[in-house]
Amino acid sequence: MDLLTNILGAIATIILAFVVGMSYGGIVRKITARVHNRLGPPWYQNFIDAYKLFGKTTAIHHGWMQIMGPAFLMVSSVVTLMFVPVLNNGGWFTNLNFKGDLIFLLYLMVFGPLGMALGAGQTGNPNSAIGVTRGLSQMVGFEIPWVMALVALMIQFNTTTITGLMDVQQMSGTWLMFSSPFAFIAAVLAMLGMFRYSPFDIVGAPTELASGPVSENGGKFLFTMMSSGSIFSFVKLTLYVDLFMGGADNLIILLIKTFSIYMIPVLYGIVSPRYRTEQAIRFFWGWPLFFGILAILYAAIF
Amino acid sequence: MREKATTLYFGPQHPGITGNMMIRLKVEGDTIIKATTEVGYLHRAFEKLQEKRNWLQSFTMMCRFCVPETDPMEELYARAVEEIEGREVPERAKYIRVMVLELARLASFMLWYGGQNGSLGLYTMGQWSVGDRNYILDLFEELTGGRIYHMYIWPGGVRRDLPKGFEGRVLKTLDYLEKRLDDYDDLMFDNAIFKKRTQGVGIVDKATAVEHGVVGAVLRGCGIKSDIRIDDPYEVYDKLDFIVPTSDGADIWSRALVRRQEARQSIRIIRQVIDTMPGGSVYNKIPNPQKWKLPKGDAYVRAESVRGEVGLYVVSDGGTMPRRVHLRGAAYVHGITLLEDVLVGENIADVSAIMNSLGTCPPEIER
Amino acid sequence: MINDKNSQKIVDIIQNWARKHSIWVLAYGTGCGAIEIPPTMTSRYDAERLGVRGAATPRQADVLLVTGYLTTKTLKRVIRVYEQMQDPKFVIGFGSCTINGGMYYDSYNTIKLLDKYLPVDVYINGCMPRPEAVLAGFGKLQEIIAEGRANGAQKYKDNLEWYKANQKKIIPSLLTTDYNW
Amino acid sequence: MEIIYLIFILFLSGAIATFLLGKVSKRLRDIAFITTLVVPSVLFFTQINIGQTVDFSVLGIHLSWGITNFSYIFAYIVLGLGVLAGIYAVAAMKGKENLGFFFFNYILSIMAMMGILFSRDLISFFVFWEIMTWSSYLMVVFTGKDVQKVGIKYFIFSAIGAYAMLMAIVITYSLTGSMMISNLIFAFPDFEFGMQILIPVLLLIGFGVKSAMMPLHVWAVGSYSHSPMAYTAVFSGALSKMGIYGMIIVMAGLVSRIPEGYWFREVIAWMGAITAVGGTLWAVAQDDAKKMLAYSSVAQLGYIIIGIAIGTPLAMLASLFMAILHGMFKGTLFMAVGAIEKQTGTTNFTEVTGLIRKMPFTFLASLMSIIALAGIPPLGGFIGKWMLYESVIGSNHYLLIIVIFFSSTAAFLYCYKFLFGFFLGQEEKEWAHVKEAPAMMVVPMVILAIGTFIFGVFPGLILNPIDAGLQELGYAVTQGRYWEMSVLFNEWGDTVVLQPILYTILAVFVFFLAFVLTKNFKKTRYVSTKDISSSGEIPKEHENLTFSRGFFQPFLRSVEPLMRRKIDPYYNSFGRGMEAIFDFVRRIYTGNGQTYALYVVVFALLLLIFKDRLWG
Amino acid sequence: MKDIKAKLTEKIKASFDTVSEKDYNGNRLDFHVDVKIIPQILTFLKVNLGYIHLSHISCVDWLEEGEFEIIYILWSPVEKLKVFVRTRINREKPVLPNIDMIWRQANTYEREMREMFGIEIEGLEGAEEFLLEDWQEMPPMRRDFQTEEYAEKTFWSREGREDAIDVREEIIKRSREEIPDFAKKYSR
Repeated sequence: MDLLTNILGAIATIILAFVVGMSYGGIVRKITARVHNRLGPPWYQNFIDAYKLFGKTTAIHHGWMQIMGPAFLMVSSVVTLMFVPVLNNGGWFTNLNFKGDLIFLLYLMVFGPLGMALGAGQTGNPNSAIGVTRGLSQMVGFEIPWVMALVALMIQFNTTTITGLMDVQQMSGTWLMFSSPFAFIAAVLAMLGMFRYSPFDIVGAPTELASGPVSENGGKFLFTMMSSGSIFSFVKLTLYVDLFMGGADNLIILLIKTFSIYMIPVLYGIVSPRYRTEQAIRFFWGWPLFFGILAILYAAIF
Repeated sequence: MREKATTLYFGPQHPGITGNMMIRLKVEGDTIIKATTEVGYLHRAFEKLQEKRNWLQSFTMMCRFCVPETDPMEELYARAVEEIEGREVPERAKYIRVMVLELARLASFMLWYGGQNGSLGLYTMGQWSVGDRNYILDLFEELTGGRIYHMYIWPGGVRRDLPKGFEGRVLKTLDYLEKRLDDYDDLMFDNAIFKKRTQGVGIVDKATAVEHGVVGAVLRGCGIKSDIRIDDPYEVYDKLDFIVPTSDGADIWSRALVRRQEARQSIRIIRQVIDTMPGGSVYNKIPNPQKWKLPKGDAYVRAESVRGEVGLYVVSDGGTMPRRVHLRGAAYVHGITLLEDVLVGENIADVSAIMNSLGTCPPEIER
Repeated sequence: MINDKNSQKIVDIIQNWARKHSIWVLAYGTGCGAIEIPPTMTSRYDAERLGVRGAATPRQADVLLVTGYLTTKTLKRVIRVYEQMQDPKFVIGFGSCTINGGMYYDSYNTIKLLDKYLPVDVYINGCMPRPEAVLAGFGKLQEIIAEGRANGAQKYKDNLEWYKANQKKIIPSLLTTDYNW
Repeated sequence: MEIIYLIFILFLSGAIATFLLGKVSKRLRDIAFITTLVVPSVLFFTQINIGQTVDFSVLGIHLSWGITNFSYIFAYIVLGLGVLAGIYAVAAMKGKENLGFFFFNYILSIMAMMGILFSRDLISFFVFWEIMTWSSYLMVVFTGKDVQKVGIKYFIFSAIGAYAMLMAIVITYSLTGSMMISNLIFAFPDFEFGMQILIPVLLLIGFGVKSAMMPLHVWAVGSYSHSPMAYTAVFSGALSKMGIYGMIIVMAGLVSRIPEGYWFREVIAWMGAITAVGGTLWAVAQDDAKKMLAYSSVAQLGYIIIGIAIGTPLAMLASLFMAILHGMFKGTLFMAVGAIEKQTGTTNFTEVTGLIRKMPFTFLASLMSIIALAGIPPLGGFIGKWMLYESVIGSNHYLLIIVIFFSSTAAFLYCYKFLFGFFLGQEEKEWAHVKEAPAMMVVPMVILAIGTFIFGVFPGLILNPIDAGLQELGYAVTQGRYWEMSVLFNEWGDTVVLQPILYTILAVFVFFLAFVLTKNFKKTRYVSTKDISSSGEIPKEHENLTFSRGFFQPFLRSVEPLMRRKIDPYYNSFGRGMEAIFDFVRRIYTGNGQTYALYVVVFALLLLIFKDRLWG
Repeated sequence: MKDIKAKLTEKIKASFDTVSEKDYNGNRLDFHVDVKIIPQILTFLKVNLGYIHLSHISCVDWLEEGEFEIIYILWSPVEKLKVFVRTRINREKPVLPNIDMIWRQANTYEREMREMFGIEIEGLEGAEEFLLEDWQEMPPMRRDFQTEEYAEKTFWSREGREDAIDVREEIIKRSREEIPDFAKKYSR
């Protein structure tokens, strides 16, 4: 592949992730509204919101770290996207994903939140700082079962790359969610925390912290966060599909699979109140951890 | 010198605050070590204005004291004036008053369902219950012409008789709401996370309750059976059959349990009222409001609202205007000293839930 | 690149369209009108289908909804919150009491004319305005945003001294913030 | 004359000269100090060849000095950090009393560490080890605060380690009749089983003390936080690596050669894991930056120990890489804390806040070091961590990896706390006067921080020497370079790796920069951190808007069961029984440097007599 | 009910001298007492007689008589009786004893009384400002404070209210005139 194709492919991937992530956000708002007995906004509402935020003046900032915070987040989402295989056979959406490595991805995914946390810290709002501490604490919580699930997969199939795991699924024809069910359960439970829907929306809980880390960010900052958040959720969903649901051969299948897995945290969130921080952490160190250990035992024995 | 603990401003512009007030929280970690309420953001000087209005004009201010539940205030004012003047109220008017009061209670419970769960992040509940509350407000609209401010219960009875077929529509709404209340139970009380979040949080035990003069569901939530409708019965409550629920947990959860049953008791009371409502006129005509003078005297009347006991002290100096109208809301004791004391040692995450559970209503505090 | 007036106009039209369909209301219940906001946002009236949505802090919000009477104590906070909001921002006066004082015309603690202190784009009258009226108010705001006439913030910026003098008259302790954007 | 002698003579004479010149002129002293550090370093890197040894005998004992590929790796840490921290120290310690003594000790420590690396025989190894211990001990008590508690702790543990090591040396000598390390390694598999266990255990106690392995870590926190920060950078960055150096020799040279070594290694690996988790959790709980970094050092050394204990070539590679990187970023962080302490007078997170606009370069260096510490790509820490994971998975330590991952995720918490506590948050009035630290302090920090970045993007730069060192240690060459056992390198090939990440990150940053520089954005201006959306209220003057107390309270509440056990009380109750010994120790200790110098000499003499009496 | 009232009056009279009572229909009983014994009589009622619930504290300004009347309303859940304890204090220099150690919530009432009537409460804790902020005038709830005058003086009022011809037209017309010159270009 020559450089131009590479760059074009990368840009196409980013646009795809952005569009899909934003649309999913809108559809989630619609679904939530229907559960609420409402009509809800149109599915493209998030695009309008994003464009409006982009058009807003950003008259003030509290220091350069606040400007760099969203940049870190954007960098993290885009770079992570580059390393996640979007489709099974690649093509335009290959990017760097032939080099994708799971542990590498795990750490890359932390880069953005940490930068975001720094940006939120610079604003000097105590609510932001409390939100960040909550977010980081919760992250320690859900990373454990999530990593256990991944380690179980790595052990079971003796590879640490995403492409390796995808190949395993293609060859055997069985999705990993069936061939290593405990890992899947642990990963899905961890995913609840990763997507930060209720009951794990403790970071920016409006009734507690007045939206927490983003409370000082409006306009373009918020736009950047919103769009990189959308890209990030696409990345996470694609990762789940790649790891547990056999990847996707074309975009339609990808959309169906990602959407169906996205509905788990969304639907669980609609009917759940919010956890307190330590309750959330303890939740992840309860059943998810148990399933994680089961998964590792399962992988080690079989 | 800088203070050591971090200051968090909980309000006035905050999604978690009920109404417009402020709690200045001093926190270390996510534990509150000191809470200071600051009120006055809604001080409209009603009591001053009422001294400048005649007896009927004053009445229009009453409903604006506390917006979630406006009818108890109107009823209180009407009853106080009647007590000073010695005016008789027709029997049918009393029944209609009770019906309106209980409907208002029910509407307020709906709002509480939304607020309590919204503060804990379960927004679906709020969407459902506030949406269903509209059906009660529709009834009010038909009866009085207004959704929020009714100005229906006035001295000497009620403003007009029930429209034709109104009872049937009330019963139909009640049937619907009863069904919905079961749905709410499924969503709220069967929810493990809701239980985890509310049990053992915001404790008001018996000793604290007596020390602070706690009233209403908060008092019943700590195991003391107390209800103005039973203890100091007014209108026709002594002729009705209903239960005063209590619970022993003294936390948010047990208060929620109490309110859950109270909402059902309200439905029961309305049904009884409709069954036993006598006929007859609904008001005794009052004189020309401009010249309407009350004899010298004073009256203190109390009623049970969703938040608890509401009292109204009215003084007449024999003129066309009240000498003094002084409202004592339940939130007046719950929202300031009790809240400050209860919040100490609690988690930041629970401030909003505790406020909702104590029934803090700033407009009632500040008047 | 895009400097000539016509293309700027097109950009403006698109941006105004986006602004019109995405109205984030600051969660600040300044008065008793706040009681009709939950019904407006919930199932029967559902303002979210028009793009109306709550925002937790002033930095994110577009619309300051002054729900009802403003006491002088609240006015001070409202001014601070308004100045912390980012352009373009709009103010909706809600209820009779923001228009002319309503039934509090002789109260010593509430202001009577909101537009003396803050630039109001849309007034919604009534005591209390029904949710339908609130929706109509949002509709009116959308209309004037689309036409580009919702220039309250610009008005405030241009006549800052006049507004500040009015505010100072009733709030002696008003801090002179460095509001100049 | 051999260059090796010259280096030591230069160090020694330079130390004395610095000490003496300090009484004449301060400037001369500083120049002498830096010269003493720089000249031998230059000599070392230019003149010394690997494999070059000198043999001589003192008092009839045969000694051998020489550098190997393996010890060369550690020389990078010792001399690189030593020189940079030395430059930093000159500025940081300006105006302190008794500076000549400080510089003397500093040079002595560096010399002792070099000596350890040069030693091919156990006697000189032990002597240099003792010099290192004593000089660092004098640094711990240098400030004179809390000396009774902290100093004694360090003294006791060092003494325990030293005696354990001495015993091992004596046993070795009695078994092999030789003091050479190579002889010990050669003869070890033929020892009887009891000795095969005893010697490594004794040696590991000695080295474990220095590398702060659980449960021998108790001294570390107090000592790290009590010595002057300029020295702590070396203390934690380089000196603790001497324990690692010894451990690698023990684990690779001795333990891995016997069949029972497998269990031995498991135990050590779990001890390392406990060290990592415990250190991390305690670091999260600290409010004082020095203590936090000290606990963090303990935790990081835990990772390194795990790598050594697992003992596969890749794990060794990871450990050594992490050892070097840890020296760099932890050195930087300690220096940054020192800079903050110098400028503000305190290192408490609850007091200092909002320095980012006042000390931007310190912040930048800290930020990069923290990213490296947290192990986030593209900075260096990631490579090490990631190789460690690969090796842990590869060697089937499934539960171990969870523990490691937990502690490395929990490390994000204190990483953020460090940055937020000092640099972010409200800019308070009381720190309005603070200025950036002097250039001599900032430059070493920035150099080290950039170094972590370079090694993160081009890890081959140090992986190659490490590779050579490992091959010398007995890991036979199988397929070129060891790091190619790891997937990432395997597929990405050459020394210049991880570049795609760098390019992508740069591309996105550039894109974002263009976005930031759009017309609308340029008008953005700075407002003070008091102008925040504090719910519409105007904060009062005395009200504290910085969130710093109980920073991770909910997290700590949920890990409370893990932290309930602290090892200090056990030692304390043990110590109470040993009151008499402590009294004796206190009597020896008078707080005066000369007494200690005397004591060292007496100790060395005793050692020789001891040796002659027993085996002479 | 009559028995309960008689018993209560007897007990109170036995302990305090300067007390006069007034009976009402229903469950209400008034005691007129001197201001000095307020804390004692309230404590007595709460501790000895079971009037544990302080329902209300109110203050009435009798401007013509130059006195404030303070009314404490207690309630006994056992005897189901409302007891009014009334006292009068001088309007010129009003001083009232503090009772918030008896009932915690009395603190709120007393803070409001202090601010709204200017009554000094002995040893009361809590911030001076309760409902008002930056208040410069006399305490607003006093009868001689003229709220309408103050409002006219301080706040603008909308023109076009006094005649009812065509209010809407009139408001629009007059508000146009009223807008300052520089703001004309924004009017619509």
